Amino acid sequence: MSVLINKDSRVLVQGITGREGEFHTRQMRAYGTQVVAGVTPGKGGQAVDTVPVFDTVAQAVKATGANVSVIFVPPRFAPDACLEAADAGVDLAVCITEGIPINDMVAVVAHIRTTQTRLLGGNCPGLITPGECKVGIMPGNIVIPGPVGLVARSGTLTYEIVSRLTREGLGQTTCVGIGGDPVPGQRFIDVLPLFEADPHTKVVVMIGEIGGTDEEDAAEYIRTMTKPVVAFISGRTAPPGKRMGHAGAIVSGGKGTAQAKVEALTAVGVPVPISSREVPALVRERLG
Amino acid sequence: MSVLINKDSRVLVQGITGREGEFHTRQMRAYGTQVVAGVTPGKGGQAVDTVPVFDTVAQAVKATGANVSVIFVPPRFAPDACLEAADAGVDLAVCITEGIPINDMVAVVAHIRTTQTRLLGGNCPGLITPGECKVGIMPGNIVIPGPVGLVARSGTLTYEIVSRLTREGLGQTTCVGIGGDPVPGQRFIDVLPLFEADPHTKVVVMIGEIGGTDEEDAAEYIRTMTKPVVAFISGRTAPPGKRMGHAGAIVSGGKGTAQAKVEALTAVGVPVPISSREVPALVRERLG
Amino acid sequence: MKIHEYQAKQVLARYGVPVPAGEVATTPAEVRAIAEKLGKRVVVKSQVHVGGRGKAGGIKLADTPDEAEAVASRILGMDIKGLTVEKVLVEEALNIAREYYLGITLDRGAQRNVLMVSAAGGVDIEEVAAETPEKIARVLIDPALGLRDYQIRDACYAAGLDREAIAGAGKFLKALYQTYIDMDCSLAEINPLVLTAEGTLIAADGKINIDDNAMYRHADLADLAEEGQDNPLEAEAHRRGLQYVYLGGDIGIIGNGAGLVMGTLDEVKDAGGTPANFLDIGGGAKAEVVASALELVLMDPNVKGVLFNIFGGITRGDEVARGIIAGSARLNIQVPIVVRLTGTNEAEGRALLAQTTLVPAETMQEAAAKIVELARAA
Amino acid sequence: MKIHEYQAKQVLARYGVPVPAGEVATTPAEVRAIAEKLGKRVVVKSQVHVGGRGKAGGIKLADTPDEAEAVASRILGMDIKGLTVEKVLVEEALNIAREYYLGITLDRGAQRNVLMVSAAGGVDIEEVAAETPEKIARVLIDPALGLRDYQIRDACYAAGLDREAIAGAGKFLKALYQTYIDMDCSLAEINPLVLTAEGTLIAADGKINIDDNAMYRHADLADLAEEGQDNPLEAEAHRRGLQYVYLGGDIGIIGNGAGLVMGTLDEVKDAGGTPANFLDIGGGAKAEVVASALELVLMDPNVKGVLFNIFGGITRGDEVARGIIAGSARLNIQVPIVVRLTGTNEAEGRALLAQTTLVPAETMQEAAAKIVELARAA
Repeated sequence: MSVLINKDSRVLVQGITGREGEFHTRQMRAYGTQVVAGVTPGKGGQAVDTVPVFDTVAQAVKATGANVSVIFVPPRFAPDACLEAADAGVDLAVCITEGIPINDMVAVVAHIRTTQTRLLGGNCPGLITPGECKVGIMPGNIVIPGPVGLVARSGTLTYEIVSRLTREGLGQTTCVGIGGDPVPGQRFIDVLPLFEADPHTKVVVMIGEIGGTDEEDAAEYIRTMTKPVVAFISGRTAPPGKRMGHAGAIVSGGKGTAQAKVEALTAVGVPVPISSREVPALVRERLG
Repeated sequence: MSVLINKDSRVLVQGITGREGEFHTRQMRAYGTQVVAGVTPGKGGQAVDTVPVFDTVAQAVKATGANVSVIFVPPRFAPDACLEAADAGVDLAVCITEGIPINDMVAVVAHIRTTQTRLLGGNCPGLITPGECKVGIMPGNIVIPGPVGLVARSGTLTYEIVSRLTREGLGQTTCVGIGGDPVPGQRFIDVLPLFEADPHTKVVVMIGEIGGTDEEDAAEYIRTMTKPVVAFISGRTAPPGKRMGHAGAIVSGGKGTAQAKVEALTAVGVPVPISSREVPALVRERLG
Repeated sequence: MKIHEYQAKQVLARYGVPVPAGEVATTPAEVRAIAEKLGKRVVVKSQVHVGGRGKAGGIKLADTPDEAEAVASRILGMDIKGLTVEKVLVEEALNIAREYYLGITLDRGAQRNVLMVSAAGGVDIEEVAAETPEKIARVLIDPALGLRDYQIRDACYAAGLDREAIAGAGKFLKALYQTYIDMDCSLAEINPLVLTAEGTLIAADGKINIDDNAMYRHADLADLAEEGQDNPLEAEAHRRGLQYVYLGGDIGIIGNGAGLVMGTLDEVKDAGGTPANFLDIGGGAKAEVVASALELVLMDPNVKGVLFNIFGGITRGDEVARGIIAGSARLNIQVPIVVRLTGTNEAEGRALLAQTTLVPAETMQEAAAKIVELARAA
Repeated sequence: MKIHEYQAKQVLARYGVPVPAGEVATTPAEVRAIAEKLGKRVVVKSQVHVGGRGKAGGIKLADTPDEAEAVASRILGMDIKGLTVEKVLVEEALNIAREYYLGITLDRGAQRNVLMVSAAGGVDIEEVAAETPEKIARVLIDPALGLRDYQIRDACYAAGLDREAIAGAGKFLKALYQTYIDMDCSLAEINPLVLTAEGTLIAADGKINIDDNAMYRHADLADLAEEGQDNPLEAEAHRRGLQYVYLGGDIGIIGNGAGLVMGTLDEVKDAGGTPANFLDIGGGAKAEVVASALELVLMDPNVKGVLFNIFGGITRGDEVARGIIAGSARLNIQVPIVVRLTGTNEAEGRALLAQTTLVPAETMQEAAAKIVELARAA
């Protein structure tokens, strides 16, 4: 059916009274997401779009049974917000915030990996289970339910590929945006096993980019998967040593090149087309 | 037969070239312990009592297969030494060092509990499996092999009770000194399950003292044990709010009193004699 | 190690905690001068390491410098729970609207430091903890992450602090935590944190205990260390590097190992005696340490007899006996001394003791009975 | 953010790292004066953000002030890999016995920072890493524990540093780690750490990159931030708050989202074009941001055409189109602009574009082909 979120997910919004938090709360509710609580310290007792606001995540979870939290707070408060969500015991914390210092996330991710909470992001667009639940900022109108599991590092490039899949009738179980930061809460190897275990996912699309070795690590895991995977890697022509925006897409020391990623993936039988246009056809082939 | 250490334990001494380290290396070897390596940074390549010295624990473990480390380094270097032992992957690290700052141990113990290594101490006398292996500073001549498992917070009081058991022919599987520091690597509840699981241990003697709630926590665990336990608590008459030496034996806020401990233990069927003299008879009764 | 309220406030002020204007004084005249300088209603607070100063009359308000001087002359020299007041802190009096408790200490069971916040401040927090524990919000601090802002909020909201105080209280808690960590504290408290009628927050009282084991990192605090010992004998023990606790009875107790010494206290009590002290000389029992320990115990004029209880361990019993004999020989001993020696070579040790006026004993219980009897006879 | 060698050394010196005596200069006369002051053999080092300065002739020794001046006049103004040398660092020359490498950076795979030590210092460490990785000892740093002394020893012994250097190297590594953490670095290196013929250790070169995301914690470094941009267009982009990377081709690329922009670069290359830049305007595409981005791209005199590739997402396509139209209308545009717009309300957006001179395209591929063709024709 889906991974991580579904129609029963009870979502809490950290930073709900901020501009982004409020806007996307409305968007998520419009999509049908059960947004059960918001948190802004000092604004407990207020409401946003009829959603009750609490002073702390612990209070909100206790009062509403929220099990997923989405974080829209400024970068300097985001590490604390991630830890607060984990401490309150939500199953999934989705950090949309862009621009969190790397060393802050090194500490946060190391800690949260020791807890029962899964962290997605920071600097990620969130995730969506078409027709059921949307957590984050992915546009809801480009997805439809179907058999494709999608996991991606980039945001808008993913939207592009997803909307193409959708137009060609290839719906999705869940689309997961892990974000492009150097130290993400979830990597490809954290999300792929979820799709492997989800009975409704028949094919997985993985959208990577230059930098880091997540795609290479994923290739090792894909070798053991029973489900087919189609991949796309952006940044084939980017010059080495240049950081491409906040995405942290950077190639250095001969590691993290598009070539290395494509080779690792094709070596385990994953097609990696030159153009993202070709993704739907490759998916359709594998759906049989 | 024993818990934690036995005749096959391969022991490494951190701080082997120091006065204490060297003295107790000789004592341990005289008892028959396999001391296979020592570590003192900068003194790699030397030897102490024919034991080879290495610069790092990692090197020593790699070269000698040591699986138990005993730490005799000054308090300011001891936290690092504990972490080094854990990082090198020994099964058991025994920290004899007295006087380590509490907050240092809060961090060290929290970390080592996430590893495969068990930390005993600091400020502990170590442990001994009679006739097989002695790690630390317990006098070897007061123990004999037998069916009694012993775990204790205090040092000399324990020697007193052990030697009394020995004189009365009540030998021991292993005697474990967890030390009296406020944040010990092993608490009663960490060691009791080892005796519960050891087929040769028939009765357990637990020697506690005022301060903290380790004895109360142990009582909860003892409720589930199949083996009989005899306890002794020192400090019944100590005034509250007074710290009794480095041992950290202190009673505060109505918690940690001898009375509370005795009550908790007797409530789960553990006899707690007024005088330590009575321990052997109680043990003998339970051996049946 | 305990430090005085005025010292704790100086430390907290360095971390940005607002504290009342004030100064410490040792004479009524100084108190008057400080009150004049402050130019408003003041509070005169005895500086002794004990709780319940207020109830004992050790804290008084004064409207005028005259009154401050008068109050101080009553407080200075006062005896509070056995401690003589030698210093007072003279501070501006606050218009108290609400009083909160903020504290950090070690939670031994959790093996972590714990932040505690309560809206029931200004009173004995141990009483609150015992009687209405739900009034204290507690959050454990992960050493890897430190005290996080969200934990501060969790604690303040859970404790039911007034909303107008919550934002401001965070600053105090951050400073308190930073103090706790930087200074290697075993306890750091602000009690009460006062919300004034004017709506500002201020630390009206502070308490800091420092981990003795960490003193090597705080050479600058060595002066405070000695002053931190209330009892002159404990101060002397600190100078001598001995683990000594004054207990007020008449039987001096010396042993090696805290557990063994505590066990000995228990036996002496059971035998009908009253221990004068706890003294752990640690391992080895070298002659000079034994002498120093014995000398210290005998500085207590109430001591009518001394009990040594030593477990030989790796150090042989005969060596220990020689240490005790040599150590006691240096002093002109007027009271009975019972020595109970066990462990390795205890027979040889007892043989040596037999040639002295020291009274040997076989067991702890026998030793306790003997010293109680001898002291009573003396 | 990159900072220059001389700035990195100033930072390291604040953390107690010994660095050679020296000063920075912008003219040969200044270089002469510094060399005279140093009074010994000097090294004149170009300050540009690029590796291989030595091979390119950007680092020279000089025995006398005359020679230093002469050398400096050759280095200042020199072009190294497209960068003009505007500053040189003039330092005392060292008697080098051995050269080591010390570095800390993020290991993305491990999600931890990693300490690297090598006895093969003084050369391009990436080359060492690629060809003889066993010559670099690596230890991962647990964020909860920081870099521990034993890890420093592990790394130094494993790297095979000379024994006489190991004790001393620890101080450098501790300082390097403290710098890395305090300054929110993404890279901190000392390369080479020189063991001099006299037996002392000194940081002969240092490199520090600072995490842009953490700049809010380092207001004092704002000046360096701008200087850290080698390329004048990148410096201008930094001032405008735009994510711009200069790439040297003739097709300007603007899009929203790094992945999408990179994908666009790939398509343009595949279509036979050469991207002039990477420019990610992020979400929203408001008129003022679009105008600012377009203006910046057109400051590059080589740009012969611009490609917009925008995914509407939650923001509707017609709004994005209006943003682009309004933004471009403010500028006097002389080059062709192709706009590829997709996502929500893309049809309405394209309808709006149809009324302008902006060239619409349906797909990325079509857009890439069109702009390459139009730019070639221009």
